[in-house]
Amino acid sequence: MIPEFLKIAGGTVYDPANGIDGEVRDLWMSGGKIVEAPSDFETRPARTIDAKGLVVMPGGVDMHCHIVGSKVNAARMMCPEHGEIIPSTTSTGLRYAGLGYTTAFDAAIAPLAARHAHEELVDTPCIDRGFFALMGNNHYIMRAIRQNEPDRLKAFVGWLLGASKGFAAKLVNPGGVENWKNRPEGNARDLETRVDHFEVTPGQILASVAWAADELRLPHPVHVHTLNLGLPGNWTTTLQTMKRLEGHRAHMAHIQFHSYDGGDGDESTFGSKVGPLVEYLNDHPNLTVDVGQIVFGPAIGMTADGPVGHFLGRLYGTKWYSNDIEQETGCGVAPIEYRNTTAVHAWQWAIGLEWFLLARDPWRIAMSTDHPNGGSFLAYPRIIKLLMDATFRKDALAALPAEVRERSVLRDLDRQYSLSEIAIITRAGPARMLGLTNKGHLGIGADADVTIYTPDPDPEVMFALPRYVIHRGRIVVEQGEIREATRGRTLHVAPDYDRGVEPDLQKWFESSYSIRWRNYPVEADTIGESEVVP
Amino acid sequence: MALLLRRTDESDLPIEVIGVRPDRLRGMPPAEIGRFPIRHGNRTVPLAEVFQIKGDPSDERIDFEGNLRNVHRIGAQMSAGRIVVDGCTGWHLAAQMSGGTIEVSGDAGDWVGAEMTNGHVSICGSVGDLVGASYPGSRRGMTNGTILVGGSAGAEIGRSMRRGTIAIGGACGDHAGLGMIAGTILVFGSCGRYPGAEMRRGTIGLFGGGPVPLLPTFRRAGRFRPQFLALIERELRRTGFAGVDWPSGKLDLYHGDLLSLGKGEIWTREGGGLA
Amino acid sequence: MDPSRTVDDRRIWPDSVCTACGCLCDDIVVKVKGDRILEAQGACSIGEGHFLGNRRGDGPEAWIHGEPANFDEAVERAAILLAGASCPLVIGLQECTTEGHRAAVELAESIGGGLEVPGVSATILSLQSVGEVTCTLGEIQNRADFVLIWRADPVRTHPRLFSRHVLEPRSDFLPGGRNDRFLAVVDIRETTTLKEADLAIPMDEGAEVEALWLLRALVKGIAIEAEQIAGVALKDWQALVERFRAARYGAILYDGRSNGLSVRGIHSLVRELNERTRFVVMPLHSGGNGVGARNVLTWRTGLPGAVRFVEGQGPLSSDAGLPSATAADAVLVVSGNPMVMDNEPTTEVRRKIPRVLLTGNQEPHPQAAEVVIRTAAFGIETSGTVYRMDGVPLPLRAVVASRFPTVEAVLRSIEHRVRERRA
Amino acid sequence: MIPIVVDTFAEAFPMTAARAILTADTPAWAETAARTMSGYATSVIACDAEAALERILDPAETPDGRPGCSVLVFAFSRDALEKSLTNRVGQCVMTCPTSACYNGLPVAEKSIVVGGRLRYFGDGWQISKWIGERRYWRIPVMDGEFLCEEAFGTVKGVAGGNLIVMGNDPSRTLAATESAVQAIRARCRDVILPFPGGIARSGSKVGSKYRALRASTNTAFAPMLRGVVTTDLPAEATCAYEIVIDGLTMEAVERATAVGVQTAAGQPGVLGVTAGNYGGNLGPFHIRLLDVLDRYGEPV
Repeated sequence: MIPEFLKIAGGTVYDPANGIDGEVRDLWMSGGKIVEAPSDFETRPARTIDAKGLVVMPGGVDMHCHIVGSKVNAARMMCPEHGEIIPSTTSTGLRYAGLGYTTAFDAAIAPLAARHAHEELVDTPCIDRGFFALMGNNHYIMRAIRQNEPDRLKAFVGWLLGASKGFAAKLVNPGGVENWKNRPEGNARDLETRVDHFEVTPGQILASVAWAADELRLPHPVHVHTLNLGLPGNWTTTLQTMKRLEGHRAHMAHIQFHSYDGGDGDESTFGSKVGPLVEYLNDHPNLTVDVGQIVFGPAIGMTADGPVGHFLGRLYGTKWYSNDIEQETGCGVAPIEYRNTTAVHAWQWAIGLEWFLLARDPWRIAMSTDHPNGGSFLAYPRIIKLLMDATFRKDALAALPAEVRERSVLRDLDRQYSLSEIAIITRAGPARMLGLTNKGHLGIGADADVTIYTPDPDPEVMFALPRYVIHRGRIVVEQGEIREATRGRTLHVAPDYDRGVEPDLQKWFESSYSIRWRNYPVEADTIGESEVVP
Repeated sequence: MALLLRRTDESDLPIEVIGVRPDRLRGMPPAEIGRFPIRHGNRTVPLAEVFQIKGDPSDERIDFEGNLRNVHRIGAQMSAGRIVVDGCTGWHLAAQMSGGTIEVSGDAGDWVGAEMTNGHVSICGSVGDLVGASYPGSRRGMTNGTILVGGSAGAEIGRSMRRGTIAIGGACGDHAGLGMIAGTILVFGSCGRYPGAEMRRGTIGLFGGGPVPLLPTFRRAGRFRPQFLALIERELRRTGFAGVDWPSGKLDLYHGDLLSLGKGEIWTREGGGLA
Repeated sequence: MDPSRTVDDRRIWPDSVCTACGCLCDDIVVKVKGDRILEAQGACSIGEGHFLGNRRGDGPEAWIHGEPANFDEAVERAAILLAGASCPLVIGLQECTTEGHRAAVELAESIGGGLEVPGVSATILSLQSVGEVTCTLGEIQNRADFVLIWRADPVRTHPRLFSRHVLEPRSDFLPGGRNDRFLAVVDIRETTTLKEADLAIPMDEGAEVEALWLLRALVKGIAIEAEQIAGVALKDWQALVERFRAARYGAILYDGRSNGLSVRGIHSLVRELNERTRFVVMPLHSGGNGVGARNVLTWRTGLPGAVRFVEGQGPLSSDAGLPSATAADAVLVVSGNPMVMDNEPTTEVRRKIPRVLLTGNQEPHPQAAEVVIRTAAFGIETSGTVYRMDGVPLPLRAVVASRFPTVEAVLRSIEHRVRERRA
Repeated sequence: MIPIVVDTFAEAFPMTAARAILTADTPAWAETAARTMSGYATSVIACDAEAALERILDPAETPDGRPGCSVLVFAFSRDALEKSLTNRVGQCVMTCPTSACYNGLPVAEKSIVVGGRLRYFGDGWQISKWIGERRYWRIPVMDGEFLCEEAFGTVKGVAGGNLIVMGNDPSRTLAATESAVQAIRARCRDVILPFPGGIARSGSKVGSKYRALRASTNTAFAPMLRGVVTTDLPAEATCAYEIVIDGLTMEAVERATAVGVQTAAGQPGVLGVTAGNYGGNLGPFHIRLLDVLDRYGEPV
């Protein structure tokens, strides 16, 4: 059978992974992949998209969002009034496609509920997707650390990712959530806090799982949501965490929420400590971050960090959902309204932008709103405009409370992102951080995920309404209209691990969990079309 | 001249007249009004398919006639003008309305004036549940305006209401004023269980006489004759709420719900007291 | 994955899921010979009834107006009824797997209908107003040193709940098992569960809400001037609150069918208790897969409980929507609706609205609906995902084959015919 | 002898005015509230406002159906009026047993906040009520609650309308002036006469030899200074009394002036009725006595 080709002709291509910065080129695709132009000049593509004057980029990659699984669904049930921020799986897929995104990863799934997450992923159209499996408060991991059995721990991480069909190891408030489950106001305040019952520390969990992820050669390193999220003065914990991860690859999630100055109880001391943290990041290529930018308006706090959920529900006096998940993690959900008149919220907004503008290497900082924690991913075009247009940004800053306006370094930052840099932080960079060699670029053999934009003086307009969005070689969106709701693929890992660990594991499992060991792993037929990422 | 919409068929399928409001239709040519899309069951149909249309809404008035029991969302989101209904309406009458006047000669279904922000609604007959209430998940019910009901009302009237007045000439169901933030609810008939549960502020007047089933988290303050009720009485009479027996003597005052701020008040007729 | 093995002429299914009650015990060893279940090892009496109850695969696969019909005729008839309706309603869905729920959503969309999972509305309303502090059963199993059963009788309705999860298990946290736990029971009558309680509080019927409000007040330190509430002396309630306070990880379990203000009261109480200690709450749901139905409906439409599809619009909420049941002009009942007796003929009143019934009941009444289509018996003849009452998803595996199709297959066939008719 | 109405004019000023409706359980307490509230409010020369009881109200006329009074209050600006009214209502009405206080003018854009300021006395226990388009504050007090309207409408009123009754017999002149006061109070709405009993005997002129004083005694009408200063008194006059009129509108002041002049002029012992002015340089409103008699006086 002669392959069918789709050709994008004469577009201005931004493909930073391949060193292409705004060159006019043709792209050929076939069988869902980017291919060489056929050598046979007779070959005509089945369809040609005339992209003259248009901007061509790889499909967007969201490396940190919350779009599926038990806590997202609990949020949908709890907050029907916020359906816009936490849409159905169908809407989520269509909206990502509508923004030119073709890949997204849910950042926090409890392996016990992995089956649920996968069922939702299957029902999320138009994007390839996967999730990170929560491990920071896993009892078996803490046991292995206490017993000083790194190989057992490594094997467990491998088993857990394989059984849950997850993509990466995620740590959320390691040790802190376990303490919170175990006693009122329990938490971990620093890396040396003792975890009840287990005699380990958050620092040990961080280092051990980072080590195991590296040892298992996972495509994406340990994905860290460290202690004290959202609390004044938490920057010291963040810096300690980064230092503790020295020698390992690691990704620091939603770094904005972890970069705060200030002390207990005194709101006037709240402020930015991006400076020392970004300096550390700039000097340490083993680390990457995503920002977790907030946008003013309604949001939903949604986290495996149980105590943070409690904190938010109390702070804003809203409804609060919490779910403790046996042996594994916690979970908290509470609605939030970010107001540009509230000093702390204004600081959070400024701190996110400080990160974008002070980070030297765009390849190591990714766009995210930690959807829906900082706001909806639908805000990305607005954030792009804030990065590309210093005047727009300064006007927005001018509307904030004086203490932020005057104290944030934002007022002195004139940097404006180029289109190429935007392409890096929204697709090429996250794909590279995730270890997805087929995503985030347009080289031969890459997945044919392409977004074509109509240039506009207003970047928000340009990025909010792509001219075409192509997912695995199929046209999904054409000028804002859905053409085809493609079925995406679930991306997961299947690491090799020492199966000798299983008897001990099974014994522990059967005595601790409320379900049977045999019923825990997610079978291949549950997860729809899928792809193992090596 | 008013726009007259007369329904002639008797089908029970739900009809939703979203957008059929004086402020929206004013100035629209008659043909366009006839084509105005409304929901009939699971289809969208032109207004003229369901209603006979006469007159025009140039004076910002719409009259409804005929079998309207399954016509829902009359006057929803309306911001100005007047709607007069001769008969009984379906659900969501005046929901989220922000201004204007709605008068109904018969009954209305659930969600009358839900989350309304202003305006005046008066219904001669009885109404269903959730008058002036918040929709599921939402923090606030009605935030202003007046809802007057001549007959009785169902459960959870004024749920999470933030401001405004609801007056019920007859009885009301359970949980009146559930989670009320502020505002005024007056009931002149008997009252269901647990009025004022989790109310923060606001006033509930239960003037049906007889015992009132209060929660243990309400505390009695004593017997008083407050002036503000005289003001409300005068205002309600001015707006046509008549035929009820206003209490003339002293009233018993209870504070609660102590579980949530406790600044709410329940007034009962002298000797009403706890059930 | 097929974990079964064959011994002699018997097939043995280990770790099978029992859908008879909300516990969804997943450790049942089912022994099968041919299409007959011989034994359900580990199952409680309810579970045994579920696995070993009469299964009769004989008789017609469908009926139309009480007359036997074949599957295709019945599907055709159902499609005509539903596609021709202006306001069709799909209801039930408690006895099918995720795949069935997905098919139901898609069918509802294609016919422009409403979709409703009955029951539990009070739990959802409470969630939507105050939230919920909950956990998976394993947390109670491992950590709960205090358990309050509020107006429920799990010893009867969820027979293995105490032994597997709530009361008896030993764990690293509670090495003494039952001895490390305190069980309080509040109910309005002498129940089997009440007899096991370390602290039993029998209260007046119909006074639950007063009692809950009182408890919340006591937990918050608000003085209450009353000698007794709900027929129980104040000091007895205070004793219960002392137990709350002493708990490290407390759990309150209540009947998932409860309604009214008491659900909100229980959930609020638990939230308030978290200001001083750790507490969780869990509704005890009944069997089947209602939890799954609600989950799927929510993720597919963004709305829990009830939705409605109208042409040219996305799913609309009908939790606050329209009086659906009375407004419908055709109803598709997917098996497992407790409101519908599928072994009885429809009453005159109900017959006014034409109904299609999909049922796994082994002896449905041929006149239970205008069209009755038999499906594979849920939990025994069907595979897929089911959700436990705490939201934990479990794999259901068919242990015997059925000559009837699954709910999902029937729904997809109907949808297919609807689309053909439209085209 | 026919008394002379001097062909002169009263010179009046614009002032911002508000009307408070005070109610109580009994007419006596309502009047007590009104009189206390309008104490020390004769002239803005040295008071924060000019205020007086306008009228006793029938229960049918009051918002809550109780006995009541209306009080008009005048000050030079809305800010000054707001401050004065808030202080007066707070100190003299809220304290008065059984009282309540309502706004007696339409609330337009130009309104002042009274209840909305006094509410803080409630220490967090105050309750707001919107009734119709108006907002009220319920402030807990020791006999129940003090109900006070949030906002009071204001108008640009006219103050300083006046007439001066001159005579040769002090007691008869005073009696004549009193009857003028009674006539105005009985027949005129929208005006107050803020001086004691409606009458000022220490009329004033602008300025003083002492720099600190803005006004000083009206030497032209002080009979005992006859011969030392230029006098405006008729030759036989031995005393003069002034009625000062503040009103919500120019017309109300003019009518009251006409009623006052006509009534006084007809009394025995009155030699003449005149009015105080400052040469027309100070106030923008000139109320010419003969002119208002023409327009509003009753046919003789």
